[in-house]
Amino acid sequence: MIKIVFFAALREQLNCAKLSLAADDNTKTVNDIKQLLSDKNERWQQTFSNTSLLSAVNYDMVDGSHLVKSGDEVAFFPPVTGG
Amino acid sequence: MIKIVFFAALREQLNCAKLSLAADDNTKTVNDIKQLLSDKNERWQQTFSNTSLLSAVNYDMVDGSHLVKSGDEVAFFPPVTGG
Amino acid sequence: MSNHSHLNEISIQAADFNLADEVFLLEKHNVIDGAIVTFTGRVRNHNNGNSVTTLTLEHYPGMTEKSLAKIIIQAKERWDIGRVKVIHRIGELSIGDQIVFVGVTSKHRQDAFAANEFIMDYLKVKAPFWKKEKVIDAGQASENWLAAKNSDTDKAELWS
Amino acid sequence: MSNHSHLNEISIQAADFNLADEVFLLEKHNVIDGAIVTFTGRVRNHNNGNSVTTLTLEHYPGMTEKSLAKIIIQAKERWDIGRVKVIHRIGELSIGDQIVFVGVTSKHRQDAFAANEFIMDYLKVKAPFWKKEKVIDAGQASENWLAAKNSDTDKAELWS
Repeated sequence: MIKIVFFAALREQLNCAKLSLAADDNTKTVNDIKQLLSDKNERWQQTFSNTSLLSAVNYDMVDGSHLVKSGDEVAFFPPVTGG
Repeated sequence: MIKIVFFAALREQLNCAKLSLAADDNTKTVNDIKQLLSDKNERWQQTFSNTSLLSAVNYDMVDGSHLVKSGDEVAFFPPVTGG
Repeated sequence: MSNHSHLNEISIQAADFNLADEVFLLEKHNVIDGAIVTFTGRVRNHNNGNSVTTLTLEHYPGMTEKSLAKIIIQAKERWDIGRVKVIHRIGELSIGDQIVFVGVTSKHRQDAFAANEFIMDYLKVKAPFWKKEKVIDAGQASENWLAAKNSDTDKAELWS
Repeated sequence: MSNHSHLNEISIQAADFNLADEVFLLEKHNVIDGAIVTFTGRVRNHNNGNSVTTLTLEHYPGMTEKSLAKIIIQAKERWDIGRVKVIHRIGELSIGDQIVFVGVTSKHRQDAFAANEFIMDYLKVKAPFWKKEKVIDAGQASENWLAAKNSDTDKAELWS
């Protein structure tokens, strides 16, 4: 199982804070997961076409080529605006 | 009359906090005044041979070529160490 | 990297903080560090010409603390600093409210200034916080997620 | 340059100061400046390996205020900053005592950081203060005027 979480404007656009993805035998990258999510429907596709989105795996920022394994927590979110 | 003041280690070395100099008709620079003071005696000469001494006229830092006029306050002091 | 060692250095909280209390703790029994630099960020009343009424801060629990701990470790590797404290508030804030505090002590002021600014610059682009503003624009109330600034990304890159 | 306009910005005093009070005044009725940076310098317990017991600060009344006013004007010319406060203590101080405070507010943090560090760097080489330390060196008490540091002169020159 892979846990996927969304934050801020992205969470609102998707109207989804988190979901789970069954881990199968195929090795997946963060980009692969993004593609899977985009394939859900038109809204998800449009939302994930935003190239400025950031991703993190297990609380560390990663890029799209990062490999995801079962038990990981994958996060997608817009550029951060704290401080 | 020109007022001359000394601070910190310089004041202690000279054992003098201030003195007055009669303003005569000769135009004087800060360096001229330094020379006059050096001429007082051995101790003053030695003290003013310290090339790191700073000078101010009327509360503004100046260099040795600054012209001094009657009524001015001339200050000599070591490099500053506040903050 | 142990989270434990950063327990006292990082606080993500809804509650307000008190500058004097934080500085007291940074200076307490600390006579080797002669310099302390603090940064405090507050909610301003204007953004892009519109009147801000409130600001809501969302974050990513867990990642927030981890990212700030990493930033503090990097600061300690780069500069000779003593104690560090980073506080970031979450939830709903009003104009004038404090949002963020960074305090750094050091033997020499240059290290405290640089490390403090570095921590703020990195926090701005690496710590998972997001601001949503309620603004009044020509009499109309609306909610907007703030857009990240390129200038923040550029500034953070200057340190690398 | 009117001294009057700097009356609230500069204080040379024997008395201690309170960081919270100073920050309160810098922020009071000030909702346009989202950033505030403070620097506080305190008496350390060591200098060049010897134990410092007390520090006595001498200054040049009149020139001190004028030089600090000039430094603040230069900072305001270079950066978009809001309010400024500079406090410098004089007289006899003990270990841990506060010596100097610089507070700067601004719309954007970069200006507040830069202006604050600039003011401290210039104060270090242009404001007429002198420190005399009482130190215990191998059991012997002595008084020494502190020597100016070349590093301070070099650092101030980086701004020009």
